[in-house]
Amino acid sequence: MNTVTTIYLDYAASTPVDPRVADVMIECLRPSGAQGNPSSAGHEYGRRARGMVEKARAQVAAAIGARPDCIVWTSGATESDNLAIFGVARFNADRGRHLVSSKTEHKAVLDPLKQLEREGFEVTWLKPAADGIVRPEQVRAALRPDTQLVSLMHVNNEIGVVQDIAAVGAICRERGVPFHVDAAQSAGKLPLNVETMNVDLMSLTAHKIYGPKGVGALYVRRKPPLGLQPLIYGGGQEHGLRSGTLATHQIVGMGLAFEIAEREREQDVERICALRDQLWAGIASIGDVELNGHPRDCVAGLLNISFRGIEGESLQFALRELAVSAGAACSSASEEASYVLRALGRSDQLAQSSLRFSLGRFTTAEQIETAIAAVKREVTRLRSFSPQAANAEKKS
Amino acid sequence: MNTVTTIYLDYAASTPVDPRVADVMIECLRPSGAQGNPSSAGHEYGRRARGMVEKARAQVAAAIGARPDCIVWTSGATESDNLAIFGVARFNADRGRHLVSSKTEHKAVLDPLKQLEREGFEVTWLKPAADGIVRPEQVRAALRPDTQLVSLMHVNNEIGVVQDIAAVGAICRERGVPFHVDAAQSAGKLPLNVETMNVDLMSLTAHKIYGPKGVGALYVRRKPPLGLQPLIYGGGQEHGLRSGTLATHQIVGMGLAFEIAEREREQDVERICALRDQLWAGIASIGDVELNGHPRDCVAGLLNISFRGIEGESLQFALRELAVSAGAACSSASEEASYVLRALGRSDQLAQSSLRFSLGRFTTAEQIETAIAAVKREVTRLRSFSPQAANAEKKS
Amino acid sequence: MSETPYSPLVVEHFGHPRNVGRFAPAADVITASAGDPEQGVRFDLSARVHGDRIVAMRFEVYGCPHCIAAGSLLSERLQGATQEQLRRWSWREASDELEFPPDKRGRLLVLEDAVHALATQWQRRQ
Amino acid sequence: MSETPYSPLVVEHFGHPRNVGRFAPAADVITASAGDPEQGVRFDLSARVHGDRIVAMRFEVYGCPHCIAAGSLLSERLQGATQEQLRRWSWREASDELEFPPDKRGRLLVLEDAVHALATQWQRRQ
Ligand SMILES: Cc1ncc(COP(=O)(O)O)c(C=O)c1O
Ligand SMILES: Cc1ncc(COP(=O)(O)O)c(C=O)c1O
Repeated sequence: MNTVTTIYLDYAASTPVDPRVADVMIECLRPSGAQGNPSSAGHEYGRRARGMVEKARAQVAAAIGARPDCIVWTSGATESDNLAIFGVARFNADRGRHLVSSKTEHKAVLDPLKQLEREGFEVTWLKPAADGIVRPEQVRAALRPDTQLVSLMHVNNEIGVVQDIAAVGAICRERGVPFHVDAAQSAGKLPLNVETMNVDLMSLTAHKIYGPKGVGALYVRRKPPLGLQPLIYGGGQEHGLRSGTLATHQIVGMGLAFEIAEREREQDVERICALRDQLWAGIASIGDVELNGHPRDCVAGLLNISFRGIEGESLQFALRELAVSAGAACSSASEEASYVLRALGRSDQLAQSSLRFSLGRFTTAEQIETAIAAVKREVTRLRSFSPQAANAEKKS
Repeated sequence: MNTVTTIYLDYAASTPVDPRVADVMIECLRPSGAQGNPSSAGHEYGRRARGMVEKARAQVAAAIGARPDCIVWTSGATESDNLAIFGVARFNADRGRHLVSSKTEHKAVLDPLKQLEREGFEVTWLKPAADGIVRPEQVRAALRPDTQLVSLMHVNNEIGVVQDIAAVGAICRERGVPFHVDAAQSAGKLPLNVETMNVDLMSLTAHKIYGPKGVGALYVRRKPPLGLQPLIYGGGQEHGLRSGTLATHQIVGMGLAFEIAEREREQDVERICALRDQLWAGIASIGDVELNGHPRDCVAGLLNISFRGIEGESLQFALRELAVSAGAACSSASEEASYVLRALGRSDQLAQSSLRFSLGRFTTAEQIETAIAAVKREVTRLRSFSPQAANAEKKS
Repeated sequence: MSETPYSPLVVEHFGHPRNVGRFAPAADVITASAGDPEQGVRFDLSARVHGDRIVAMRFEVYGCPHCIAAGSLLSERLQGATQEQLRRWSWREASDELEFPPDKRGRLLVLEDAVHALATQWQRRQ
Repeated sequence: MSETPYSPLVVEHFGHPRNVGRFAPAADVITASAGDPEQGVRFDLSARVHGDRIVAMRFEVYGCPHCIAAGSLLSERLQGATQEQLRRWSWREASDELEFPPDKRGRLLVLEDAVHALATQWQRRQ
C-alpha cells in the first residue's frame, strides 16, 4: 500500500475521521459501550443508548441553530436529500407538482428530481451564471402558484461556490414555499443557521466534517409544521419520519464531529484558506490554468482548476502521488466530463481536464509545497508532448 | 450507570459488537484506516476503501450462498425491507397491484405494505396458525395472476418461530412471483441459502449478528434479473439501486460479522440452545406461564413467555436487573400489546404480560441462573398481591 | 437505576408495597373492586372498620408500577379515614404525589371508583 | 501503485514516453494527424523517411495514459517500417499489448487513422 506517501487532497469527497470522534465511536463499539437498541426504553442498555443519541441530536441542532426535535437521523446526505425532495413532493402532490432547483446540484438532488419528472412533476432547472451562482431573482422568477419546493445547495461540491441561501430563503418564505438546502459541503466551513437563513429542510452528513461515513441528518422545520412523506417505513423511529434502528456509535460520532467543527470553525477556516491560497499561487504560476467557480464566494479549502491542453485522466494519473478528484466527484466512477463545469459554460476539454483539490483539517504547508512541485513538473511534462491542436486550444 | 450488573438478554433487539468485528472497524476509523470514499476510483485511498467494501460483499454473499454482485448495501434491514417491497411494487405497478404477506411480519414489512395499500395496492394478509406458522398452502391459495410479490419473514423477531421458506419459495418460483424474505433474525442462527430456499430478495442487517448498527444489505437476484425501483437516488452507487457514499467501516464490520457468524454458527447455536432450555426449564417450574410460538420450529436463543395474572410493565420493571424486551420489540416505545401475539390468538392480558428473553454469543450459564432466580422471586411476589379477578383469569 | 420513568416514591412502594392482601369476610370488613385485568388495571380493596373510621386497610392490584404504588400509598392514607373522606377521595391526591404520567391518569380513575365503591359498601353495611 | 487500472507496460511508457516531439518541416519529413482534443484524443505523428523505410519517428499526443503509451509504443514499432506496413497497421497490435480496456478501443482507431494518413502522405510525397 502506498497510502502513507500519497497526499490526501480529497476532503470534499470524504474526510478522515477526527481522532477525537473516532475515540467516542470506539467507546461505543466496545463491550462496555452502547450495545442496547436506543428504542428499547424498557431497560438500562436501551436508555443509555437513547441518552447518547439525544445528546448528539442536541449537538447537531446547536451547530445549525435548530431545536433538537427538528433533527431526523438518516444514513447520509443522499438519503436526507431524497427524503426532503420526495417527502415534500409526494406529501403535497395533490396541491401542485412544480419544483425549482438548479443544474449544478449534487446528483443526490438531481436524480430524485429527475425521477419526479418521470412521475409527472415539473421541475424548473435554474442555470447559474458562469461564476456558478444562482441569482436570488432567478428563484423569484421561477416561483409559481403550484410550486411545492425550492431545493438549492449551499456550497457546490465540485467548485465550492457559495449560494446566497438567506436571500433565496427570504423569497421562499415570502411566497410560502418550503425551501430545502443541501448543506453537505458547508457544515463546519460556513456558519449555518436555519432561522436566519430561512431554511425549512437542511441535509447534513457526517463524513465531510470528520465524522463517520453512513450517517447524516435532515433538519425538518416543526413550526409551522412541514408536511413530509417518509421514504422508509417501519418501527416508527424519528417521529415516524425515518424508521430503522438508530446507529448509536454513528450518531454519537456525528454529534461530536459537528460540535468540534463548529467550535473550531473559524481557526480551521483561516488556516485552510491560507493553504489554499498558497496552492493556488503555486499552480497559477504555471500558466494556462483556469480557476472554476467564483473567485471570492468560495468555500475554504476547495480549488477546482482546469488545465489547458492536458487530458484529464492522464493528468490525474500523472499526479497519482496526490489523492485529488477528477471529473464528477462524490459519485460512482464516470468518465463523462463534469456536468457542473459544463453547466457553467466550460468546454468539454476544460471540464474534462479539471482537478478538484480539497484541503482539510490535517493538511500541512509541507504537503501543499509537495503538491505544487508535482503539479508543476507533470503539467510541464505532459504539455511538452501535447499536439499543436491541443496547444492551440490551450492558447485560445 | 448500572449497565455492568444488568444481565443483557435482549440480543434479538440488538447484539453487542463482537470484539473481533470492533477491531476491524476501529482499524478503519484510525488515520491509517479507510478515509477514502470508495467511489473515488482515481486514487489509492479510494481504491483501498473499495477493496475493503468488495471483500465484505463477498463475505456476506458467501454466508447466504449468493453471488457478490447480488448484494446491495443499505442502512439496515428496515431499509432493505422497504427497498424490496416498494421497489418491486412500484417497478411492476403497471402489471398488477396485488401483494401477499402475513400479519406477524416486522413493522419494517407491515408499514411499507400499509403505505402501498393507501396508494391503491391490495395486500392479502395471511394469518399464521396459533403456533405462529404460515402454512405454504396458504401462500399458494393467496396467489393471483396479478400478484407481484410475496413477502414472508424467516424468523419472527418476537416469538422466534421459523417459517418454511424453501417450501414457500418453491411455490412462488413455480408461479413466477418474486419472493422476498426478511432474514434479519435468522442470519447466523439458521443456514441461509438463497438458491435452495428459492429466494429472490433477502433483507439482512448487521446489528443482530454482532456487527454494527446502521448497516444492512438486500440480496437481489440477478439471474433472471428482477425489476426494482430504487428508494434513494443519487450518485448511482450499488448499480444505481442504492445511492449514497458507502460507509466503509460499517460494511467491513458487517462482512466480518457474517463471516464469523457463519463459521461459528453450529457451535454457537448448540451452546445457546442449551442455555435457552435451561432458562425455560427454570421459568416453566414457576407455573402458570405459557410459551408463545412453536415449541420446536423456533430459532436458537429466543423465548417469549406470557405470565398469567401479572401486568407486563410491572413485570418488566420488577425484573429490571434483566435487560429483556416487553411488548412490541425493535420499535419505538409503545405500550400497545404485541400485535404478533394478538394475531396468534393470545388474550390482551397474556399478550401484554409477555417477556421476550433473547440469548446470544456472550450469554453465560451463570447469567441464566441469576435470571431464573430473579424471575421466580418477582413473579411470585407480584402474584402474591394480585387480585382474584386476575388470578381467576390466570387459572382459566 | 438511573433514568427510569418512575419517581423514587413509586420505586419504593413498588418494591415494598404496604398492606397487601385481603381480609377474610367478617362483619367489620368491607370490600370493593374496580377495573378489569383485560383492560390493564384492577384494584381490590378491603377495609376493617370500627365506628366511623377505617382501622385497617388491605389491597390487591393488577397494574403497572404506578398503580401498585398508588394502591400502597392509598392503603396508608385511608388508615383512619371516615366514610365522608372516602367519598371525597380524588385521583388527584395520588397523581401529584406519585408523579403519574398524564397518559396513565385514567388508571387512577379506576382506583377512585374502587374507593367510592368502598364508601357505598360501607354505607350499605350500616 | 497497486491496483491502478494500467498495466506495467502502460505505466512505463506513460512515465517515459519514447520519441516525443515533432520534426521540423523538411523534404524527408512526413506528418499526419487524427482526432480532436475536444473529443478527448489527438495524435500528431511525424516521420523521417529514407528510401522505402522510416528511419525516425516522433509523436505528440493528447489523451489518456493508454493513448500516450500507445503513441510511444507505436513510435518504437514503426522504426524501419515500410509504407505497406503503415497501411496494414491495425489498432489490434497496440490493443493487446497494452491491455486496452474495451471501452477505450475507439481511441486506438484514431491512432490507426493517423498511421494510415501517414502512409497516404508518404505516397503523395513520392
Ligand atoms: C453537496 C453534496 N450533497 C450530497 C452528498 C451526498 O452525501 P452522502 O455521501 O452523505 O450520501 C455529497 C457528497 O457525497 C455532497 O457533496
Ligand atoms: C425481523 C426484523 N426485520 C427488520 C428489522 C429491522 O432491522 P434494522 O434494525 O436493521 O433496521 C428487525 C429488527 O429491528 C427485525 O427483527
